[in-house]
Amino acid sequence: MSEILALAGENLISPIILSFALGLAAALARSDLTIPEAVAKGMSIYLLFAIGFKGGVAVSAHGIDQTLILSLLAGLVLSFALPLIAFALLRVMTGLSHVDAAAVAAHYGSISIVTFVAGTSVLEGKMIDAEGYMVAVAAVMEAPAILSALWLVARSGSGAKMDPDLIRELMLNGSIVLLVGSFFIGAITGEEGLADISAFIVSPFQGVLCLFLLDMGLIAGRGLRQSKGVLGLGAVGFAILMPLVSATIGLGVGMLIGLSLGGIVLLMILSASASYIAVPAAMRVALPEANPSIYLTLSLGVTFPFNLTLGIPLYLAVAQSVTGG
Amino acid sequence: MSEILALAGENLISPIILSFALGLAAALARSDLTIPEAVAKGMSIYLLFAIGFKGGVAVSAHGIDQTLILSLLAGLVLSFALPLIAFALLRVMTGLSHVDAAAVAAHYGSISIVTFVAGTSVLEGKMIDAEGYMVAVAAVMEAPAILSALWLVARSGSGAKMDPDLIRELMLNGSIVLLVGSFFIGAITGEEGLADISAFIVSPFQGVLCLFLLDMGLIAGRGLRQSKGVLGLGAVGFAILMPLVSATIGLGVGMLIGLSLGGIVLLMILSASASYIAVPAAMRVALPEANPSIYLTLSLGVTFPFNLTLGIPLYLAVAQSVTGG
Amino acid sequence: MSEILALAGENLISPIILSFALGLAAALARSDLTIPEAVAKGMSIYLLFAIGFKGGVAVSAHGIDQTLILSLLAGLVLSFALPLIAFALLRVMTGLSHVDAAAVAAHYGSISIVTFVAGTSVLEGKMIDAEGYMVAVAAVMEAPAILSALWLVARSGSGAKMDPDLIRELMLNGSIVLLVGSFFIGAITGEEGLADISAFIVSPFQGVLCLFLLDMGLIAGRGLRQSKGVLGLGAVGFAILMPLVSATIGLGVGMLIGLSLGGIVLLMILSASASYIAVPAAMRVALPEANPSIYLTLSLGVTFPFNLTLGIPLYLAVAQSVTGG
Amino acid sequence: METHTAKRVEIVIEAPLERRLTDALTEAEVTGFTILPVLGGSGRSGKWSREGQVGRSGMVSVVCLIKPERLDGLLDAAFTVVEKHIGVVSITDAQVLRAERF
Amino acid sequence: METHTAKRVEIVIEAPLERRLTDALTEAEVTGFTILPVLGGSGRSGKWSREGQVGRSGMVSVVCLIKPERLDGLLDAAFTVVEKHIGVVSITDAQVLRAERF
Amino acid sequence: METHTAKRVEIVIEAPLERRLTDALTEAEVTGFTILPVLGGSGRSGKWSREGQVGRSGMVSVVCLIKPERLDGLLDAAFTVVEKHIGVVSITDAQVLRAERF
Ligand SMILES: Nc1ncnc2c1ncn2[C@@H]1O[C@H](COP(=O)(O)O)[C@@H](O)[C@H]1O
Ligand SMILES: Nc1ncnc2c1ncn2[C@@H]1O[C@H](COP(=O)(O)O)[C@@H](O)[C@H]1O
Ligand SMILES: Nc1ncnc2c1ncn2[C@@H]1O[C@H](COP(=O)(O)O)[C@@H](O)[C@H]1O
Ligand code: NA
Ligand code: NA
Ligand code: NA
Repeated sequence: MSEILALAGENLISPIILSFALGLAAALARSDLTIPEAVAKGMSIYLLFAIGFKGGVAVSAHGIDQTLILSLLAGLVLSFALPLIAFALLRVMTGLSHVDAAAVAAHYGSISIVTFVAGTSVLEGKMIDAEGYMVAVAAVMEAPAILSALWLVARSGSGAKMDPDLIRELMLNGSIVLLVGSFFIGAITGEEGLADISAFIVSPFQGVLCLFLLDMGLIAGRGLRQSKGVLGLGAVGFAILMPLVSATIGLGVGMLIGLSLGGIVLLMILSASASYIAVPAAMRVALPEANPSIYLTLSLGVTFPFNLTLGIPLYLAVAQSVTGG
Repeated sequence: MSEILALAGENLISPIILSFALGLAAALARSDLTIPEAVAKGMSIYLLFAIGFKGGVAVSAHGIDQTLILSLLAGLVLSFALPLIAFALLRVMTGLSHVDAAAVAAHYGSISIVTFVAGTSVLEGKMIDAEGYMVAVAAVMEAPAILSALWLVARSGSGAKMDPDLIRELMLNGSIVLLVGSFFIGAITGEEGLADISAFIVSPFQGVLCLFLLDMGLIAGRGLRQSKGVLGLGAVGFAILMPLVSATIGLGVGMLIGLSLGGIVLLMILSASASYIAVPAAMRVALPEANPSIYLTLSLGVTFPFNLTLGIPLYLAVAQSVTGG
Repeated sequence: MSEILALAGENLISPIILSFALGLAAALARSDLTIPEAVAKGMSIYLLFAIGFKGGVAVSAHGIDQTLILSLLAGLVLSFALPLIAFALLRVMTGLSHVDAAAVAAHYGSISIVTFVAGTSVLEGKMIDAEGYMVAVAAVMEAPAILSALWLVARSGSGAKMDPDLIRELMLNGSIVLLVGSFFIGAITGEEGLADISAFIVSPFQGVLCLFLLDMGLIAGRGLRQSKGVLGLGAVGFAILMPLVSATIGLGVGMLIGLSLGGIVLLMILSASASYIAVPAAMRVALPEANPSIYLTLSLGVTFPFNLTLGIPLYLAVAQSVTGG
Repeated sequence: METHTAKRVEIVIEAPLERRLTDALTEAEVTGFTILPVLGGSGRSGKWSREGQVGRSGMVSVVCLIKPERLDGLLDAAFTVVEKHIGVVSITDAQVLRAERF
Repeated sequence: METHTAKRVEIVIEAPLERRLTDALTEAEVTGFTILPVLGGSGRSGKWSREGQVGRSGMVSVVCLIKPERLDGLLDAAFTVVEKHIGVVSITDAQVLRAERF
Repeated sequence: METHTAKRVEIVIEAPLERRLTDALTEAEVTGFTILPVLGGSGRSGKWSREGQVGRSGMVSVVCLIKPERLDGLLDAAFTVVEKHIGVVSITDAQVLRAERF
């Protein structure tokens, strides 16, 4: 336990976490510091491209191992199933309406790719290898949770209509396409391709991540300030309990399908993280009655910082002690 | 021949071509993946600055050789002459109106700097040197084609007026100024200047080019989708035949004036490529009656992808076998 | 003296100065070259983050030396006092109104962080170390000058109201927060943190600075063109004399408090430079009657280019001969 | 210069619904519109600003100039999309040049 | 479709004053407005364009739809901020859908 | 608060023509205007969106508030530029504060 805390403490003083903290503090202090939307989007494209590409190169180097299909399936099942657990917890812990609870649940079944990226870079810092195809698992986990949430609402009779276009939009969502596309480019061009562009996608990666997390901190901080009083204690409790529950399930599933230590940690992180880009946009279309400030504040304002600072080192430490890795 | 195809195949699996293909595929599949306009413009400024600077440094290192003036003149003549050939071909191969044909012809006399950049990086990958001043030739070839096209229209009596400001605008167009300006900065500061900033303009260059071509793929794909049915087979045939014709002429001219193998290939690429930035903007001002979706679809939707994937390796292979280089 | 000129000449042919000159020339020639606002803002965030971080790392490496507090105090005093001198000079040298003179004075008491960054990179090029905490001094010098200027106006009875929010806004201004925040991140994570992200914040720094100064040149050139005839000779003379006066004061203060050669030069640069971002925005709120084209043209159109090209090498040469360093 | 009577309709709507709105307009044969970016705003659902957003969020403003007799068709089409969502619809009397164009 | 009479007020103002304007509006209980970016313009204080700007400068356009009877309150609130500054205020008659919304 | 009658003219025009339009306006002594960015649109020449553009393309919206008696001069000036090009011109009745300003 004390080892876990030491690890978490160590993690907290890395430039990326401190950059996030700086953004959070600046926003809470009402500084006018902002990163232009276009630049933030540019950085997220860079990060997705780099992480996908490197995952592809790793697969091309180590080969496709047997657990690939199992991992993708596991991701699919987790993304479908976690919202149901989240929904049940929300109904017990909070007074949220049926629709709001379903919308929040969708976010927790889906994933936050930035949390995943931060996890990857912590693993790299500790020289722990992970299966390259975990980025494909991340892509697979983005959308199914939304279907579960819509089913939860439809079941209750309130007329959530499944917009025929929405499914296609979700599957061809920019982040998924970029992540999967660059994964294939990496897999096809391999180490040689990586050599061409590693000065772009490998060396400056951590630095870009710092500025990106600075922006995430600013956004999360502004969100928190604007939604002061929207959330009860139950909801905040949920946003911390749920990632712990999900990570535990991710741990079990990861061990079951035989992932490496790094792969297990990444699956825990994917399970524990909550979406704040793709799912909110989808919810505005499919469940406009749900209140955006509830689900955004929980996923971006509470769960994201929690995972980034305490969650990731905790999941790593737990996975290490459980697998003896 | 089979060697040429092998080379083309090899070229096709580089990260930059695959990134372009990813963008194209994403747009055709109607993904919402987009790169913000500001970021795309930022990358193009980076690429122009880097390519100009490196050209200048090369000139400062190898000295100005005798063919410099000849090359600039050749570029000028080619840019004036190619539109006439293009226009004749268009009148034969397509049913385009006089004005539309002239507008298309202007694009094919001018150049695509991105195609040039992609060509440069293929040459670098094969360790083939080229004259540094080819970037100045590229700059020289941007505008004259527009004058030829306006002359073609004026000749036919339909009142295309040569806006007095337009010439100045064309000559001081942002891309030309940046390319030529950074060329001079590179020539003045030389290897020492390059040492200062090579971690910025050399190492990450290929990676930035990937993301830039991803965006070009997205734009080309969206353009193709929107202009479905606008173009007849004749026009598409023109957009593939014309670069072959131009490249052949470029080959002859390049050999005549005594360029190196690399220089010849770059002159072929410049001749074969068609503008899709400067010329379309000029056409909106000078020939508003011409239909933009025709010229944009041909240059950006057909010729650009053709040159990028098949054209460049083909021109290189042909130049190698003809010069025995 | 001839040594000083030689040094200045040498400085003039660096890529960063030539990039600035290119921008200036392009804007004066009315080229449409522009760098998107979002990209320019992104680059300025990058530069502030990098310079702050590196300053912090330097402090963590060399330790906090005794002069730290003295330097911060000196910065504070200079920023409060320089506007008074500037105001007196303006009243003597120009016919500006009381309010306009006060507004201009505010700019010259505050600082230009880009000039500071350019100075840092000249020092680095000459392998001259400077106190890492000079970035904190820069931050301290940003706002006080505004209070002096408002006091100058209030004293004259014309009702300049000190907006209660303005002070907070000034102190938590984005640039200050980013500079100070990244300084602390650098100080906390030290060499280890730097190792993580130096491929991002160290290696490409000079190159990014080139593009950023290209943009500054464009903006300064456009400003100069638009404000042709706004300024008399007296005002232009002030904009060159004032930095020389301030740098001399900075030199004396720097020697008094015992800064190193590098630190002295940076304090001279900070004193000599004039704000063109934070102060103009504050003036629009606090002194709307003051004419923005006067203060912007002087600080951005005259003093900034002067410092960048002639000022910095001059201050360095003077400091070297005075300190015998 | 000759002008023609028209209605200017301005619809402020969430960005994720933009495509659905323009599709609905096109279906109602409203093929002339212009889309403007929005930096921020305030309404019944609170204040927001582009700076505090991630991803595809935010709003856009869609402006349509239309013949008065076709206004109701447009409003019906727009309403089906805007109905349950955040946003406002306003209408102004206007004149346009070149009536053949709309 | 039923519509309701309203006023559409458009205020073009310097960006550094945006927050002060929206605060004044909020204080005057005008809680519905939309902020649009501005690329450039020209007026008594000359021409400007976003390209020639550094930092937080430039202008924004704030659009408010408001019940006619509340127009004067809005204009008073806006005027205190706009008064000494660069900018213009214009008012148009409009109709809005969903009056409960504003 | 006292207001003055004015016309609000809105011209949506291709970006490469922006400078030509503002020059024509300035020549016609229309020195007050505001330029807004446009994200996309649809008209007789089809649909377009900023995302599908390269380079200087796209459109902008130019808004002028002008004294009613000067409207015709403005429209004539604008028309020479807009004439052969893609774009629309619309006019609305408006009121402005601070008439000395325009
Ligand atoms: N009265 C109004 N005037 C102008 N814009 C408004 C008004 N009410 C709402 N809006 C815009 O519509 C968005 C959503 O409004 P609402 O649905 O009321 O939260 C706001 O963020 C504003 O951008
Ligand atoms: N008559 C007008 N019509 C439209 N916009 C105007 C007008 N006058 C001024 N503006 C806008 O308000 C800004 C400042 O105007 P001014 O205070 O007159 O310099 C200009 O840059 C324009 O963006
Ligand atoms: N009826 C309309 N209402 C609003 N904007 C329009 C209308 N017609 C055209 N536009 C705008 O003007 C551009 C060019 O129109 P057009 O010349 O008809 O192709 C379109 O892309 C729209 O941005
Ligand atoms: Na999850
Ligand atoms: Na060509
Ligand atoms: Na100063």
